[in-house]
Order: sequence, then structure tokens, then C-alpha cells
Amino acid sequence: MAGHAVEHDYHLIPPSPWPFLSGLAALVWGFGMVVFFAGLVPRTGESPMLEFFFSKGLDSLQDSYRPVADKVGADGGWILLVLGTLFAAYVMFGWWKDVAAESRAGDHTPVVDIGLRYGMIMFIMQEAMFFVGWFWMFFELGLFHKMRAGWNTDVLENAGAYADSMAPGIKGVEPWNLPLMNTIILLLSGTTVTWAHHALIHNDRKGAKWGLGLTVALGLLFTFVQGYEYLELFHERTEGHPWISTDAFGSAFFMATGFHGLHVLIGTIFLAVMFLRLSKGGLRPEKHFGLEAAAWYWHFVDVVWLFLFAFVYIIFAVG
Amino acid sequence: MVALPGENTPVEPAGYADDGKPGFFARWFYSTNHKDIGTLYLIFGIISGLIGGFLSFMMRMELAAPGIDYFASEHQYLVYVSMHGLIMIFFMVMPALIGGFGNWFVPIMVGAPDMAFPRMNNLSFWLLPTALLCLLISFFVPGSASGNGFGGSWVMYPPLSTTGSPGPAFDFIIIGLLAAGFSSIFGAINFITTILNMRAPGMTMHKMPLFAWAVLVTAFLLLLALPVLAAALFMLFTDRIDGGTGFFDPARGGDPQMFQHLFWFFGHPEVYIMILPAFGIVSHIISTFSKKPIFGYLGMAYAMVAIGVVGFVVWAHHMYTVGMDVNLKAYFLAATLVIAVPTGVKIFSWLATMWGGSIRYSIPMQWALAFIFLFVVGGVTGVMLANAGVDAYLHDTYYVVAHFHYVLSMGAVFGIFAGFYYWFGKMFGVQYNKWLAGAHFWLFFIGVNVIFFPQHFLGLNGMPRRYIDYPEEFAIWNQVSSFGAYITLAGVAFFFLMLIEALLISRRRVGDNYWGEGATTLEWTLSSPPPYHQFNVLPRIEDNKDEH
Amino acid sequence: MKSPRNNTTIIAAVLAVLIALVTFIGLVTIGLGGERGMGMPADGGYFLQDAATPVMEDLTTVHNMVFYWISGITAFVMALMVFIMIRFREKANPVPSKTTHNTAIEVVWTIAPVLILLFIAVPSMQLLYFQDKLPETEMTVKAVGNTWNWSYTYPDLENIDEIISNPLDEIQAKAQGKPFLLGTDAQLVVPVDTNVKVLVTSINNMHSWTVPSFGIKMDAVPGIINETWFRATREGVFYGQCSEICGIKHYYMPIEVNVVSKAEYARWVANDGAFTTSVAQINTDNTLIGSGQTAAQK
Amino acid sequence: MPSNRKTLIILSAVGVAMLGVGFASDPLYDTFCKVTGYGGTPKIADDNLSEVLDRTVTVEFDSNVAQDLPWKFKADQRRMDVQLGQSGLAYYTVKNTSDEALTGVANFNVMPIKAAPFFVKTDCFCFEEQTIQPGAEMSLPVIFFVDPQLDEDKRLDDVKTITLSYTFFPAEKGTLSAPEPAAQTVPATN
Repeated sequence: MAGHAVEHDYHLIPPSPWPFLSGLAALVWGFGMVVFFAGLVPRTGESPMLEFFFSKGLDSLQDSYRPVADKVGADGGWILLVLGTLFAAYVMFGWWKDVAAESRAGDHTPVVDIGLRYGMIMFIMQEAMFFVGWFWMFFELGLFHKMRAGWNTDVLENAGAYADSMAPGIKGVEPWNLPLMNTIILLLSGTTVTWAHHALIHNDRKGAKWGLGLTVALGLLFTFVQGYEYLELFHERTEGHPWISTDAFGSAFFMATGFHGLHVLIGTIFLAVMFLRLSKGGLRPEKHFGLEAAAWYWHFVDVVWLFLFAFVYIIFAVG
Repeated sequence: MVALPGENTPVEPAGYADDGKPGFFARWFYSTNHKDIGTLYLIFGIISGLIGGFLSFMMRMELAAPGIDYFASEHQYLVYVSMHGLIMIFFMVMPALIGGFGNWFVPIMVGAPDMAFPRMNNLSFWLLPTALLCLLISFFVPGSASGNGFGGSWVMYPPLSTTGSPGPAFDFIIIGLLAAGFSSIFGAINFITTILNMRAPGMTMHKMPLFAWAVLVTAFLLLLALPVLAAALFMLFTDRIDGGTGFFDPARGGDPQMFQHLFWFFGHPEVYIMILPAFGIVSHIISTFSKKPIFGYLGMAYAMVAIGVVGFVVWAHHMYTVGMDVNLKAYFLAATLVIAVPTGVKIFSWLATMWGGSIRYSIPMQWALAFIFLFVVGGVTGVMLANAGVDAYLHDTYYVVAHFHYVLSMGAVFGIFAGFYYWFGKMFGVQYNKWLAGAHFWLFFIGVNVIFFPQHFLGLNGMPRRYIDYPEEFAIWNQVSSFGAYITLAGVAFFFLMLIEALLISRRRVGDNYWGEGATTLEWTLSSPPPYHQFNVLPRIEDNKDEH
Repeated sequence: MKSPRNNTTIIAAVLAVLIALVTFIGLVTIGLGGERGMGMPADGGYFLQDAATPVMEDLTTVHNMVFYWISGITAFVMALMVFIMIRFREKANPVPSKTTHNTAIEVVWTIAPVLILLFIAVPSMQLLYFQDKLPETEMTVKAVGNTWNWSYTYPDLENIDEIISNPLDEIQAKAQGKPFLLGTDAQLVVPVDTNVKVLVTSINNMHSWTVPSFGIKMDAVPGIINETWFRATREGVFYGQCSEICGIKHYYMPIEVNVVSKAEYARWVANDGAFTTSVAQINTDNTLIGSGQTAAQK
Repeated sequence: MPSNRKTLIILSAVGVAMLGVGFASDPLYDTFCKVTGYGGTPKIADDNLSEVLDRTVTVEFDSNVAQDLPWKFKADQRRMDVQLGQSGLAYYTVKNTSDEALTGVANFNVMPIKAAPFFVKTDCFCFEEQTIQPGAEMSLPVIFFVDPQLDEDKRLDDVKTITLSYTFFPAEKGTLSAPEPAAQTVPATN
């Protein structure tokens, strides 16, 4: 009852502006997404409200398909998109700063700590389901769709036949090149992050810093290599191998690896933040859930990549 | 007002009046209190319900007679159809059941002072107004060449939602649904963590109230189903960009039917997401007013788990007519029929709970009994629709509309109202006027039946869904159905009268446990309304000899 | 339970049985006795449209069988509820029992639905496979969904042009004596007692080709050709409506199938797709085959 | 902390080795392929090497043109009887009836679904851009065979007819192929 002093270990949080601001940030960002990618193209006279706000970029909707050119990035949507992203970044910074402060203040009692673990596991579970969606799409394109459309039966028996089963026009990406390198980079970073974790447990802060720093560097290297690979693929496209983002396989390839790349970036930032906290004297040997969460997340990203490598790259490999 | 036990006992205002409550803005906008957030969710649900209800009422007005009478264009009608579905599902039922009652009572029922992540809890809420705003904006921006708004129904099948609706209206809907989806995912993480990690000492999983069980299963469904929808929505979004992807574009080797698989992989668990919390609420009400413990508690809990699990493997029964391989259809037929088994266990367990009880027909009990009956009616038509062969006739007819409104509009919504009246005094500290509430119930009960029962006939007679106009042969039953909408509207009016009367005019205070001996869960040990922070000393759950 | 309060128990039981009987008999007689639309919805009808194909006949049988079951279940649950609500109301039973378990009955109500579902599943599966398995078809028609009309072609008949089937507006419909929103200006013509293969596809949005009396509903998906079949057993005009949301005129793209005698069909084919002039007598024994039709059937 | 230092050294060594292997993988793989001949498999199914069975199926040819592409597209033959395992050659003819050069791309599918896995095309014009000058005609061949394994599956005993269907869609501007001289006149993407 109310009269009693608090006798439990749970963490009751005072009112916080961040959730409300997150909602606003999401609104700005969502608006930016729509305006940036879709454009606001009301038919004349149909949307006085929007014409009032966005009169400059208005276009008219001529027929049932939108005009091709000039739509992406039109209407000044990028301003909204950037604003929304910055807003969201600011909110996240403020929010997690609060969390870190609370952790230092000792609010994260053992039971709260377990709760955080549950939360992180659930979060990774939902991320996994998100990738299930992409992989499903991918397998549909690789297997079932071709099944309906006519396809070799022996594809399940060997990978070469599997690659042959694709409809003409679908081409995979050479796996034993940059992708293999990226696989090794990610696997390596998995070991370095474990190293960092163990070093921290043994209160070897220098070692932990080295491990984390290396992991971040490897994460950046991965992103760089991935970017380079994309560049090559785009380049290839202009030279008459136009499969990327044109056919459904290219779509699945790009969106799946792209979302993975996004998660690598997020994970890298996560680890970088942990590195900063570590450098500033945060994260104690007995209490460093932030680092653990980052490591879990990093391992998840790693595992997703292994699946991508196996199914997206190897099975659809071109000779 | 009939004197209910305890409801005339004045409650001393001390103890919670100035229990560290923050000021108005901080309390309602920066809230980290599960009860305040639950209240916000309920208010949000009521507002969305009004919007969605208005849309459906307009549709029924239009359909009352053949010919196009009220709508400016056919497109506008389709926009109303689509938005009615989306708003009712994502912004009325889910916020009210999971966000509202889940937030209010799951922590209390498991004996926790608050949710596991109070701040994230508020994030879940504040993403919803953003999402709803996006959906409302979509009304006013171009959808297709035929007008403003998106008219592709809540299922959003491409190519109608890609090349068929090129305007930004649908992009706003995608963004809105993504925001609502993330809101639900964060909510699900919160509920799972709260339930698994914050149960009071002695509260084992098998002693946990059924509503908490229901929310736990629901949260897992949300956690596993929504990300797939998010992926599908992203695919739609990029497919719609010029020079973008071609997932669903047959010209580029994509497959328009694949969206349906992804969508229904989410969409089918979604219907259980909407109904399971109602199951939980109804279980408590039946038990309370029969003054008996739940019959077959474990069976009830695991029936919900079974429904959740099987719910994930039956999605394609929404797609019997798309041209699937017959063996797949046969599998989905069989799997769908299986769901009837745990559902039957629940129905019979409720009846068995009442058997031998001492039943008091209070308002919540009336809603709960109506729920059982209507859910049975909606459930058995589900068995009919599960038959892939018969579905070739009934698919996309009004029979389907009648079926899912019986289980949702009458299942989920009756669950919501049952819970609302059950916990009204607990949440707001005042009791409703029994007469107004009764009028609400009876008008609503009769109204929805008059709306939806004739729709079975329309479907059997062959009337397809999403039609603004129909051949004269369907006129009679449509007229009856629309008449039901007017009755229901009157019922809704009484709901608001009841709210105004109870909250603003009379303010009859109620005691801690105003339902008496049948109400045994932890919320009845607290004051009404509960203190701002309950369980500063955690309750200890003793072994109950009645339990196994 | 308490010592039986005889009156209450008896009244409750009698009422329950009465209500169950009334519900069941009412549902079954009214539900299965409705007027059946002949090729189109019946006015104010509340039952399936009349069957014009073997598939629809089977479908009706399965529907009726399931309908008996679900009416019975509904009546049973209603009776139970009525009995409980009367017998165990607060006044009649002031002291509640505390029973929470009865393994036997829990097993029963788990097993019983399984058995019922088995009874339902078997004929349902048979219907499903019957619908799906194409018999030896004697002719092929192709229905293509467009925004917003259907077009039909006879791939085997070179002399029949594509039939574009547009809906009739209210005035035209009245003039031609066809139902508004069902009638079209150009029908699909097929012979009676013939296995017809239907190919369904679309050239833009998704549609669904539906003829309730045939028990057919097949989605028209762009880039994908779906096939189904029917064998109309009686002559007449059969109407259907598009059943997959396809845009603003979704309600306004009806389907009209004219089933004619084989002789009439042969005449129609010989006449390049017109009924107007009569053509020389055609031997009804081999009527079915139009000019372009070759040996699809051995 | 000696144990940690040891870990560091081992991990670094492993890391460097892995990176090295990563960078070396490309030339290594190339060599591997040159030696073994593995990897250079052609895209479309190899030649039809299956034995020919007595059982015959009828392959029917169907053609569609999506909205907004003013083409006429027909199979030259309505149907063709082939024995299982026997290769068939069929032609489609597509004609541009508009007065501008247009580019289209075809997709295909096979009915009944259960027979589709056994329908193998060894040469096909699907998913390749076809640009046709105004009023011009083009003949498009498709070589196919029905896998004799179809005979082994009991489910497929009732399959007498297989429908092969192609649909031509307008190719979107600049998305499908590099600009070739012929493709310069891009269709209005609508």
C-alpha cells in the first residue's frame, strides 16, 4: 500500500520526455520517408492542405502509374528525412544517456538486469523474424516460384542444379570473392567482441578496449567492403548485366543484404558507444549489460550473415 | 443502482491522492506509469473506435438500399472500407485490449509495481498517435487516379496497392502501420518481460491469472508475426518507388501472390492477437460472477498456447482461391479445423465454470455471456469456411464478413466492453449507472446481431464483399443489416451517456473489491483506483489448497 | 451441486431442450430451406444458389452436412447456456460449488470435437480433390480480367473473336430484361454437358472469376494463369460477380455465362459467334467440336 | 594478465590469417575453378538427356499481353503432343501494333501447378527484353521437354495436358537492360 516505503528491487522510472519525443520524431521521419520516396502529388485541387504546405514540389498525377523521373528525392522530402533522423538520433542519445546514468546510480538491480536481458533477447527474436520475412521472399523466388513456373526436379540434390533452376535472367553474385572476405571479417569480429567481453570480466580494461576497438574497426571494414561490392554490382549493371534492383531476385538480394548491412551499421554504432563508455571509465567487470547486449546483437548480425552467405550467395552463385 | 457489495463503502481519499503524482503534462505526456498509460490507451481506443465506427456507419447507410446514394465516388467507399478495417484492428481493438487492459492489469495481476520497461511502455503508446495521424492524413492525399485515400482494403494486395494506387496515400498507410507495428512489438517485449520476470513471490506460471496468460501468448504472437508484416510492408514500399524493387511485379520475375503469404502469415496470428486477451477477460468475469474458480485452469491456459501455436501454421486458408496446389489446400484445411479443438475446450470450460456456480447477472457478466454465445456462432461459421471446397463459393462473400465480425466485432469488442465494465470501478474509482450500461448492452447486442446475422444470408446468396452497389435481389437483407447499424449506434450513444454520467456527474465511489467473493485476483486487493504505485511491498502468493 | 431444487432444474432442463430443439430445427429448416437462386441470387434469398455443375452439387452437399453439424453445435451450446443460466442463477443456487476439475469430461470435450472434425474433413477433402482434378476436358475457354470488364477467348476456335463482356448500365439492363449489375452486353457461351476447362488470368489488377452456380471462384492474377473446370448440367444463363477487390469498379464487372444446347452451341460457333442466323443442320452427334477444335481428347 | 595476453596473441594470429585467406580467396578460387572446371555451369538447363517414354502429354500454349503494351502475341501452334522426355520446339509470334518501338519482357508459368516442376525449358525467351520496331513481327522459339520423372509420381497420373503460358509486360524504363541503340526509344512508362 501507498504508505509503505518501497521494498522491492524493481526500477520505477520518473516521467521521461523521450517516449513522447520519439513519437514526434517518428512522425517527422515518416513524413520525410513518404515525401522523399513517394512525393506528394495530389491531383489538382484535391488537397488544399498539402498544397498549402508543399506547394513547391507539387506534381499532378496523370494516370495510373506515377511518372518515372524526378520523383525520388523530390519535394524537399530529404529535409524532413534528415530532420527526422537527427531528431530520432537526439532522442535515442538522450534516452540511453538516461539509462546509462541510471545504471551508474545503481538502479539496475539484479532483477532489473534480468529484465533487460529478457528484453534484449525478445528484441533479437523479433529482428530474426524480420529477416525470416526476407529469407522467405528469397526462397519463394528461388524455389516455389520456379516450381510453379517450371523447373528441374533434381535441384535439391546439388547446388549447381539449384543455380540452374533459376529462371533465365536471374543471376547470383560471385560468393568466393568479397562476400567470403566479409564472412571472415564478421567471424573474426565475433571473436574480438568475445575477447573484449572476457577481458572486461577479468578487469583487463586495456584488453577490452583493444577488443572492442578492433570489433568496431572490423564492422566498419565490413561496411566498407559491402559498399564496395554494391558499387561494383551497380557498375556491372551499367555494363549490361542489369539484374540488380530490376528483377525480383535482384530486389531480394539487395533488400536482404541491405537490411543486414543496416543492422551491421547499427551494431557498429552500438559497439562504438560501448567503446566510448569503456574509455570514459564506464562498464564494470561485474556489471556491463550494455556491452553484453551489443555483443549479442553483433552475434545475431553475424549469424544472419552466415545464412545470407550460404543461401543468397553460395546457392545462387554464378560460375 | 443495485447495491453491490462494497460499492457504497466510501474510500478514504488518503493514500493515493498525492502519492508523488507528477503534474498534468508530465503525468500524461511523459508518463512512465502503467495505469496512466493504460488509460491513455483506452482513450485512444475509444477515439479510434469512434472514427472506425463512423466509417462503418457510413458504409451501412450506403448499403441500405441499392444504388449509390451517399458517397461521392466508388473510390471513397473503398477508402472507407479499407480504413474501417485498419483503424478498427490496429487502433481500436489492439490498443484497447492489449495496450489498455493489458497495461492496466497485467502488472497488477502478476503482483508487479509497474511494467518492466516503463519508458518503453510510453513509447509504445506515443507511436500510436503518430501512426493514426499518418492513416488519417492518407484520407486527404491522392491515392489513385480516382481520388484521395487508399482503396485497396486492409489486406493491401498488390498490384492494386502498388501500380494500382500510385499516390502517396498508401505510403502514409505503410508508414503508419510500421509505426503501429513497432509500437506493438515494443509492447510485446514489455509484456513478456514483465510476465516472465516480475511475478510476485510465489506466483508461479501455473498460478498466474488467465488474463496474464492470454496477454503472454498474445505478446509472443505479436513478437513473431509483426516483423514479417514489417518486412512485407517494406517490400511494398520499395516496390512502389520508381525504379525500385520488383518483389511483387510479375514482369520482373516477382510474385504478387507472395505478398498474400507474407501478409497472412502475420494476418492470421493477428486475429488471435485480437481475440486471446478477450478470452482472458471473459474467463475472469465468468469466474467472478459464478463465484467459482476457473474450471480446468491448466486446460484453459494451454488451450490458448495451442491456439497461438496452431495459429501460425494456418495462414493460407485465407487464400484458397488464389490457385494453390491442392495438397497445400488440403493441409491448410486440416490444420484450420484443428483450431476448433482448443477453442472448443475454452468454450466448454467456461460453461463448466458456470456449472454449479451461483451466477449473478451483472453488466460485465451479460457481456461475457453474450461473448460466449456470439463467439460460438462466429466460430462455427469458421468451421464452414475452413472447408476449402465450400470456400470456393463463400470466399470473399458477405458470409466471410459476417463470420469475422461475429468473432471480432462481437468477440473482441464484447470482450473489451466486458472488461471495461468489469474493471470500470477499479480503474476510475467510480461505478457506472446500471440502467445506462444495461441499455448500452441490450441495444448493442441486438444491434450487432441484426447487422451481421443477415450478412450470412447475403453471402450464401452470393453477394461479394467490398461492393458499393449490389443487385436488387440483395436489397432486403442489406436493409435489415443497415437497420441494425442504427440500433448499434443508439447503443454506442448510451455508452457515452454512461461514461458522462459515471465520470462527471454522479461519481459513485466504490470499494476495493466491489464484486465480492468471486473476484480473487490481485487487483481486488488494492484500492479503487489503485495507488499511483502499487505493491511497494510485493504481495506473497500462498499455496492455495484449492489448486492442484 | 446442492440437493436438486427440483422445480428449477426441471424448468431449466425443459427450457433448454426446447430452445435447443427450436434453434436446431429452426436453423436447419429455415437455413436449408431457403429459395435458391437460379443462376443468379434469389430475391431476398438466404441459401446457396442452385447447382448447375456436379462440383456445385457436391459443394452444396458438403455445405449442408457441415451446416447440420454447426447448427447442432450451436443449439447444444445454447441449451447448455440456458440450462446453466437458469439452474445456477444466484437465487436458485446461492452456494456455489468449488469444483475445478473433472478429467473425464475434459477428455470428452477434447475428443468429441476431434471426431466431429473428422466427420467433416473427409467429405470436405473429397470435394476439394474433386474440384481440383481436371477431368478430360472437351473444350477450353479463357477469361481475362481487365479494369473493369472480363474478356473471353476460345483458344481452340479461330473464328470466334475475343468477347469483351462489359456490364450493362441500368437502362440497358432494363431494356434487355437482364438484372442490373449482373447482366453484360456479351456473354460467355458454352455448351451443356461438356467438360469445360477455364483458364483465368488478368492483365492488370487482381480479379476473381466467379460463378456461384458452378461453384467456381478462381483468382485472376497478372502473369499467372490459373485453371479450373466446370460441366454445366443444365441450360440457362448464369451470373457471377468479380470477387477480388480490383479498384473502383469492383462491383461493376459482372460475369454472364450462357449455357446452351450442344446443337445451339455448334450453330453459334459455325456462325462465328452469333445466334442470329440459323445455319444448316448440324449433326448433333458431333456437335461439340467447333471448327478449330482438334484432338485435345485423344 | 598473461592468459589474456596469450589469448590476444592467438586471436590476432588467427585474425591475420583469416584476413589473409580472405584476400587470397579470389585468386585461389579462380585457380581452383581452372583446375577442376567447377563453377562455370551454364544458366539454363542443359541439353535434354533424358530417356523418352511412351506416355504422351499435350502441351497447350497460351499467351497474354499486359495492359498498356499494344502488342499482339500468339502462339504459332495451339497445342503439341510430346512424349515424356522428348524435346519440343514451339514458336510464338509477337507483333508491335503501335507506331513506336516498344520494349517488353515476358514471364511464364505452367499449369497445373503439380506438373510445373517437371516441365523443363532448355531455351526460352522469358525475362529477356524484346524490343520491337513499329509494325514489326518477331518469332520467339521455346524448346522444352517434360521430365520423364513425371511418370513416377502417382499424383500426376491424371495429367494429360500441360498449359504453358507467357505474358508480355512493358519493360520499365531503364530498369531491365543497358541502353542499346534499339532500346533508345523508351516506352512511356504508364
